Amino acid sequence: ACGDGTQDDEAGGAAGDTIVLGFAQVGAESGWRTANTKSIQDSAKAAGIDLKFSDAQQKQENQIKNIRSYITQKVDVIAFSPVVESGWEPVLREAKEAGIPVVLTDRAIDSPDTSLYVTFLGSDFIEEGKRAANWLVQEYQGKNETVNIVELQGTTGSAPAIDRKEGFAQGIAANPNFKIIASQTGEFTRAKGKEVMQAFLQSNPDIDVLYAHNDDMALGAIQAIEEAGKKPGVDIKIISIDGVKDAFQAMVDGKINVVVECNPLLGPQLMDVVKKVVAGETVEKRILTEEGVFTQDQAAAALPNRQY
Amino acid sequence: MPDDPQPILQMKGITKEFPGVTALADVDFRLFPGEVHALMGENGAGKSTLIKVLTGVYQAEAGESVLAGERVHFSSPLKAQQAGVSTVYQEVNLCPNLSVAENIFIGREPRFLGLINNYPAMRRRSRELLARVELDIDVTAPLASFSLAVQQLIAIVRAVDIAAKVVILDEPTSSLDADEVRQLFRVMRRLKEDGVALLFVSHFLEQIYEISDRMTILRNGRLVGEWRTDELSRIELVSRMIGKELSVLEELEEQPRPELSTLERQEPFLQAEAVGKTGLVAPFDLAIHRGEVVGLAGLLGSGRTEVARLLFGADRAETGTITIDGTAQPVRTPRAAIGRGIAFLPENRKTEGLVGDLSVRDNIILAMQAARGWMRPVPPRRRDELIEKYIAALSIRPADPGALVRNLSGGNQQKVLLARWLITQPKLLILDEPTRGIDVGAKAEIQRLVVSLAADGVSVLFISAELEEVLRLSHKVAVLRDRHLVAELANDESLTADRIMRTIASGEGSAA
Amino acid sequence: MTTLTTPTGVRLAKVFTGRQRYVPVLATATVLVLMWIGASLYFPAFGDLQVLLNVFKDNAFLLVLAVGMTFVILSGGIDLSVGSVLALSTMLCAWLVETHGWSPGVVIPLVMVIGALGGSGMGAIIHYFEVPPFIATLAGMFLARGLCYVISTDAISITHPFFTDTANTMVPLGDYRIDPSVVLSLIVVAIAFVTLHYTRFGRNVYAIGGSEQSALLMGLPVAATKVAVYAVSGLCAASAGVLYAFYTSAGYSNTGIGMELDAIAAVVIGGTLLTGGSGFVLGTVLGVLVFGVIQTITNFADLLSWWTRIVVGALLLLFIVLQRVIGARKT
Amino acid sequence: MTGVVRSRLFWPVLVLVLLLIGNLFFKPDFFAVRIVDGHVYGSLVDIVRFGAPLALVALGMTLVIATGGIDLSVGSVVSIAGAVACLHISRQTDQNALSGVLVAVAMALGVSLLFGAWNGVMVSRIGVQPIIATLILMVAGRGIAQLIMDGQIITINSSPYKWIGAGWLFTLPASVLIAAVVIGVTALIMRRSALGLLLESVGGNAEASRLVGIRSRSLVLLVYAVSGLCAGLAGLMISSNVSSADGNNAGLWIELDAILAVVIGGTALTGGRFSIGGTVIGALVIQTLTTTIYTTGVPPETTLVFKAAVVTVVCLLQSPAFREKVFRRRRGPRSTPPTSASEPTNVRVPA
Ligand SMILES: Nc1ncnc2c1ncn2[C@@H]1O[C@H](COP(=O)(O)OP(=O)(O)OP(=O)(O)O)[C@@H](O)[C@H]1O
Ligand SMILES: Nc1ncnc2c1ncn2[C@@H]1O[C@H](COP(=O)(O)OP(=O)(O)OP(=O)(O)O)[C@@H](O)[C@H]1O
Ligand SMILES: [Mg+2]
Ligand SMILES: [Mg+2]
Repeated sequence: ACGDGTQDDEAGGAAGDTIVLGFAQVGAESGWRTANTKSIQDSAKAAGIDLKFSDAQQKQENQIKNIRSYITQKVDVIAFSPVVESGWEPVLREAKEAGIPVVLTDRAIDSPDTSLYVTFLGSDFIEEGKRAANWLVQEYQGKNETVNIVELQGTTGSAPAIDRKEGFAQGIAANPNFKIIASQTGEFTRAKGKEVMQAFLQSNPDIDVLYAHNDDMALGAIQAIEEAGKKPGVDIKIISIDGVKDAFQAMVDGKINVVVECNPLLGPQLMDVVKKVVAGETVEKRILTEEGVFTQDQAAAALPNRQY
Repeated sequence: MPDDPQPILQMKGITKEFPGVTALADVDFRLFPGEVHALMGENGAGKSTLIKVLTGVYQAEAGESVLAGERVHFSSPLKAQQAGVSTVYQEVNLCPNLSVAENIFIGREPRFLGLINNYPAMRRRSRELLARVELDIDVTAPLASFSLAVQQLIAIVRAVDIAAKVVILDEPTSSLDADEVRQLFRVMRRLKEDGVALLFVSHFLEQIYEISDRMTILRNGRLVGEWRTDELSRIELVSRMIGKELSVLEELEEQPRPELSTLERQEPFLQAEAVGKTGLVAPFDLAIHRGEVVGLAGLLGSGRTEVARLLFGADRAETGTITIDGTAQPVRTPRAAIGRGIAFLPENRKTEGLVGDLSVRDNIILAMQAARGWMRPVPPRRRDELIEKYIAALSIRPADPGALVRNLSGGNQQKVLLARWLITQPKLLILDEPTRGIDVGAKAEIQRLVVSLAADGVSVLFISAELEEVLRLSHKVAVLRDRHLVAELANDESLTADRIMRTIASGEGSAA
Repeated sequence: MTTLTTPTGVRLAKVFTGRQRYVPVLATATVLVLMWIGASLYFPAFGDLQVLLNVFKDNAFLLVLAVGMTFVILSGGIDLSVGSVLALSTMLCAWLVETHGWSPGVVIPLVMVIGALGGSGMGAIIHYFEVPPFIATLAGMFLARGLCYVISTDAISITHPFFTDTANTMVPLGDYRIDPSVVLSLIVVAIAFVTLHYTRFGRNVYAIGGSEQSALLMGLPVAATKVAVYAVSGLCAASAGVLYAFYTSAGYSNTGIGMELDAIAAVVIGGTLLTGGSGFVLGTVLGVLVFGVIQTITNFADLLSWWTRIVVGALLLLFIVLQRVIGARKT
Repeated sequence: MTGVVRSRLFWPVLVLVLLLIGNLFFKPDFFAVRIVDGHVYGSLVDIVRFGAPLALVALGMTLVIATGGIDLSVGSVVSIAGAVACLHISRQTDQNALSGVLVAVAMALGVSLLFGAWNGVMVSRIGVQPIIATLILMVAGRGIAQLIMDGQIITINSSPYKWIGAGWLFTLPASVLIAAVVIGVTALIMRRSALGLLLESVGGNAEASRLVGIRSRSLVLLVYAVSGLCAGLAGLMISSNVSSADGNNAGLWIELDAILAVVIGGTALTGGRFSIGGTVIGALVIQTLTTTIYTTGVPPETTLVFKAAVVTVVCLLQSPAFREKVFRRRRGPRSTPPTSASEPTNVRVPA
C-alpha cells in the first residue's frame, strides 16, 4: 500500500473530481486503532476518495508536521484524530487560511475557536466512563454494602484515560458505598494490566469490582485474577471499555461482566462528512458515533459481528 | 643561588595513602628559586605522587605546603597553576583531539571582550615556542597525529610558556632522543637564569648530573634525604635509591657487547622485503635472525615505530612480503603476527598497552589468553605460577597480582607489559622504547633480559631513543631517516653513536 | 586517553588529522543534498521551498535541543532529560500563565532559569559524585516528566495573547513565510557556534571531551565547565520548551517523549563523536535537517502506519551507510 | 577479588533490602509466600516473575556495555520475538501442540539472534556508533513487529506457550527458572572460560586488545547477538505471560530499565569490568520499585517523581565519590594539626 497514493496525485488534488483527503492518524498503538485505520482506508476506497494517510506514532509534534504537510500538498479536506485536545490552534489556523476544511475524528480539541474545524466525529470518553458507572450502579441497586473498586487507568496524560476516569467518578459520585480503593495506570496494555492487577490483588484482599479503561488491560487483569485463584467476572466483577473481539469472547466465557463500546469504525461516517463538506453542505458540529453497552447475555449474539 | 636561604616551595610531613599502599610517608621537600632540583627514586618510590599532591591532583592525608612564604593547599591543578606552579605530568597529558596550538594555549587564549580573537597569533606564537626546541610541525594538526616524543615536547613547551615561579617536569625526557634532550636543557637553563625553580624527574643519571643542582631521594614513599648533586657520586646515588650497596652502575658499564656470531649465515627468522605503506614508511628490507638483536635508530618521527607496527601487522602494509620461518605469509593483523611468534611492546603504554581497569594478573595473562582463545582459559594454578614468577623476575611492585594496573607507577606498568609478552615465549620480540620511564636497576634488568633472551635464540627488534642502549645491546643497527630505512650497520667495534648520528645526518644510502 | 580508538580499532589519529575532521560533516551535507534531490524527483511537490521552510519550522525546537545536546556530547557526556525538560517547560508556561495568570514576561525567563538550574544540578551530581551522565540525566528525565504529571495530566491551552500572537506571527520571505521560532533557533545556533569556537568555555568543552583527565591536569576548570555544559543543555531544553509552547499554544505533559533520542541521533548524525571532543554545531544543524527530511519523506510517501517506522529506520540506515561510504572515500 | 565484588554489590543489595522492608509498612504480609493452586504465590513471587524478563534483557545489555557499547534495540526485539512466536502459533490448527510451539520459539529466538547479529555487524564491521546502529533497529523494529501482525494484537490459546511466561515447574515460576538457568550458564561461561576477561579487555581498551591479538570484532558481534537472543527470550516471556503479542507496547522502554539495572549493578557504561550478579540485583531493584509503586498506591501522576528519587538515591549511594564526600569525615591536610613553619626540618642537607 505504501506506493499506492503516489502516482495518481501529481496535481495535488486541487482540480479534478476525486476528493483528496489527508488523514493524520495518531499511531498504531492498539488493535482498536488499527481497526480505526482500516475502516478509514476501506471506506475511502469504497467512496472513491483519494486518501493520503500518515502515522504520527503517538506524538503530537509529528501529527502537526503531518497536517502541515497536507496543507502544503493542498489536499481538499484534512481529517485527524488528535493525540491530545490542546495545542492545535496554530496549525489549524494555517489550514483555515489555506481554505482547507478540517474534520476531527475520535477525539475532540478544546479550542474555544470552533471555526477551526468543521465537525467532530467520534465518541465521548466522559460519557463512556459514565455508562460504565451506570451499569455498576444498577448492578448493585438496593444493596448497601461497600463495593471496593480498583481502577486500571490508561496511559497517564492521555485523553481517554483522563475522561474515562472522570466520567466514571462522576457516575458513582452519588453512591458513597462505592469506593475506589486503588487506581493505577496500566498503560492501556495487557502486560501492564496484568502486572498492576497482580499487585492490587496482593495488597487488597477484597476487591469487588475492576474498572479497566480499555479491554486490553482488562484481559491482562483477568489472567492475574485467575492466577490468584479467583474467578474473574464472579469473585471480581469486571467493567471494560472498547469492545474488541477478545473482550466479547471473555464476556461469553463469563470473565468480563460488561463492555462499554467505543466504536473505531468511523470510516463510512467520515467519508460521508467529507463528501458533504466538499460539496459545500453544512454538517453538524458534533456527530456522535453509534455505541452500545454490552452485557454478558448480549455478548454471544454480538460476538460473530465484531469486526475488530 | 641554590643556597638562597628562602626556599620558594617547602613541603612538610606529606603523607599520602592509597587503598593498600602508603605512597608517601612523612616526606619533606624544598625547592629554591633558580635551581634545578632532581627528585630521585626507583619506580613506585612516590615521585609522581609527591608532585600530584603538591599540585592538587591528590589531597594528602597529612602535611603542608608553603609556596613563596604562604601556606597553600591546592584543590585542583588549576589552583596550582594560578599560584604559579606549572607542571608536565609523567604521562603526556594533553588533549588528543585539539590542535597543537590549541593545546599550548588552552585555558589562556588571548581574548577581546571575552571572545577568543586571535587564532593566527596563537599559531604564530606556538610555532615560535616550538622552534625553541627545534620542532617544526604543523601546529594546526591535531595532537594525536604526532608521536609520543613530539607530544612530550609540546607539553613541555606549554608548561614553560606559562609564566610560573615553579616548573615541574615529571620524566620529560623519557621518550626524547639526545638531541631533543639538549634542546630541553637549553630551555631549562634559560628558565633557571630567570630565577624559576625547576623540579625535574628522570631515570637517566647522566641527565641528572648534567642539569641538576640539588636532589631529593625517595625510597618506598619515604624521604632518604637531600643532597647537592656535586656531593653525591653516581654509585652513592644509586645505592641510596635502591637502599643497597649494589653497584648496578658498574654492572651497566660492564654489560658485554653481544658477540657477532654465526647468526648471519642462517636462514633469517623474519625477512621483510619491500614492506611499506604510503604515508608511514617507504618500502624497506630487513632481516632478523634467530637470537639476533636488531636495533632501530633514528630521530623523532623517523619511522621507527612505524617499521615495528608494520612488521607486527598493527598497521597493514601496502607493499612487500614478510617471510617468517621460511614461509611467506602476509602479516595482516596483530593476531596473525602473534600466531607466528611475534610480540610487540608498544611505545605508548597507556593507550596501546594497558587495560587500566583490569588487574595486574589480567593484564599479564591477556596476550597468552588471546592466543589460546576464549574457550581454553589458562588454568588458574598455572596462571598464578606464571604471574608470580614474572612479578618476581621483573620485581613488579606492588607484588600484588590483584592490584589495578591503573594504580601502578609508570615504570611498574611498563614491566607488567613486558611480562605480558615474555609469558607467551615469543620468537621475535619487538620492543618499542621498553626502558621508557624505568629506573636504573630495572633498566639494567631489562637489558640483561634482552641479552639472555637472545642467547636463548629469541630475536629482538629493539627501539630506543637512547643510542647508547641500542649500541650496547644490538648485533646490528638499522638507521631510519625521514621514513626511509637508510642504512644497516653491523655493530662491531667501529660502530659508535657518533657514526650513527653521522649516518642519519648524511643520508647515505637514502634510496634503500 | 591519548589516542582514542573506535571499536574497530581504527586509529582516530587519522580521523582527527588536519582537514579530515570536516569529513563527517561534509559527508552528512552531501548525503542530505542527495536525499533532498532524490525526494524532489520522486515527489514533485517536495521541491517547493515551503517544504524546506516547514522542515525548519517544525524542527526549530528540536534544533535548539540538539544544540544543547551538542555541548554535552562534545564534553563526552549525554543528557537524556531534555525531552522531559522541554515538556516541563511547556507545562510551566501554560500552567503559570493560564492557571495562575502570571505574565509571560516573568514566566519565560523563570522557565529558562529553572532549566539551567536543573541542568547544573545534574551536572554537579555527575561531576562531584561521579554518577554516570546517562543515569543522572535519566533520573532527571523521570523527575521532569513526573513534575509535568504533578502539575496536570490534562493538557492546558494557552490563550494568553502574547503566546497566541507570537504563534501567529509570520516573518514574510517573499512569497513564503517563516516563523519567529525559526529565526530564534538559528540565533541559538549562532550563539552556540561562537561560544564553542570563540570562548574559553567552548574550547574547554572540547578539551574535556578529548580527555577529561588531561584537561584537569592542564589546569582547566573542569568542574565548572562540566556543570556549565549541563546547564547549557538545560537552558536549551527550556528554551526549546518555550518555542514548543509557541508552536502549539499549549502545555501538555506527554510532549516530547523520546525526543532526547532524536536530539542525540541528530547530533551524532551531524558527525559528532559520542566519545566527545570532536564535532561541530553546524553538523548538528545538518543532523536535525536529516531528521526533518526523513520525516517529510515518510509523510509524502503516504505510508501505512507501521511502514512509517520501518521506512524511517531504513532511511536512517541508508543515510548512515552512505555517510560512511562517502566519508571513507574522502579519507 | 571477592572483597571487591562484595563491596561493589553491597550498596545495591542494601537498597533492595530497604525497598523490600519499606513495603512491609504498607503490607505487613509482604514477605508471605503461600501455595495457591499448587504453586507459590505472593508479592515476592510477583517481583521475581516480572523481574525475570528484565533481568534477561539486562544480562545481554551487560555484555554489550562491557565492550563499551549500548543496545537500544532490545525493546523492539522483545516485541518482534513475541510477534513471530504468536503469529506462528496462531496459524496452527492445534495451538496446544508442543511441536508447533517449539518451532515458534525456535523461530522467534532465531529472528532475535539475527537482529542482534545485525546490530553487531553494524557496530563491529561498518563501524557505526553503537547508539545509532541500535537506534535504527529500535525505530524500525516495532514497525516490523506490527507488520508481522498486521497491526493487531494476536491472542493465542496455547498452554505450552503460556508455560514459558506464566507456567510453573515444581511449584516455582517457570520464567524465573528459565531466566536463572540462562543467567547462571552465562555467568558460568564468563567465569570459567576466558570470555569475561576478553570482553572486559575489549571494553577497557579496544586498541590494546587488538594489539594483544584479541579478535575484538568477533567478540563485539557475539555480544550484540547474545543481547538480541536474551531480548528475544524475554520477549517470549512477556508475550507468553499474557498469551498475546503486542507489537507497539511489548517491551516499550525496557532498554532504559535494562541500562539502569546494569548501572545499578555496578557496571560502568564506559565499558570494561562488568558484574552479572550486580545486574541481576539491579533488575530486582527496578522491579521491586515498580511493584512498590503499585502496592503502596503512589498515584500514577507522582510515580515518576518517586522513581526519580529512588534512582538518584541508589546511584548516589553507589558512587564512591558520594560516600566519601558525604559519609566520611573529611580528612585532609587542613584538618591535621598544623605544623609550624618555623619548626626545624628533618631534611639532612649535607654541608
Ligand atoms: N591512584 C593510585 N591508587 C593506588 N595506588 C597508587 C595510585 N597512584 C600511585 N599509587 C602507588 O603509589 C606508589 C607511588 O607511585 P608513583 O607513581 O608516585 O611512583 P614514581 O616514583 O613516580 O614511579 P615511576 O618512576 O615508576 O614513575 C606506587 O606503589 C603506586 O602503585
Ligand atoms: N619532527 C616532526 N615533525 C613532524 N611530525 C613529526 C615529527 N616527529 C614526529 N612526527 C609525527 O609523529 C608520528 C609518529 O612518528 P614515528 O612513530 O614514526 O616516530 P619514531 O621514529 O617512532 O620516533 P619516536 O617514537 O621516538 O617518536 C609521525 O606520524 C609524524 O607525523
Ligand atoms: Mg612517576
Ligand atoms: Mg616511536
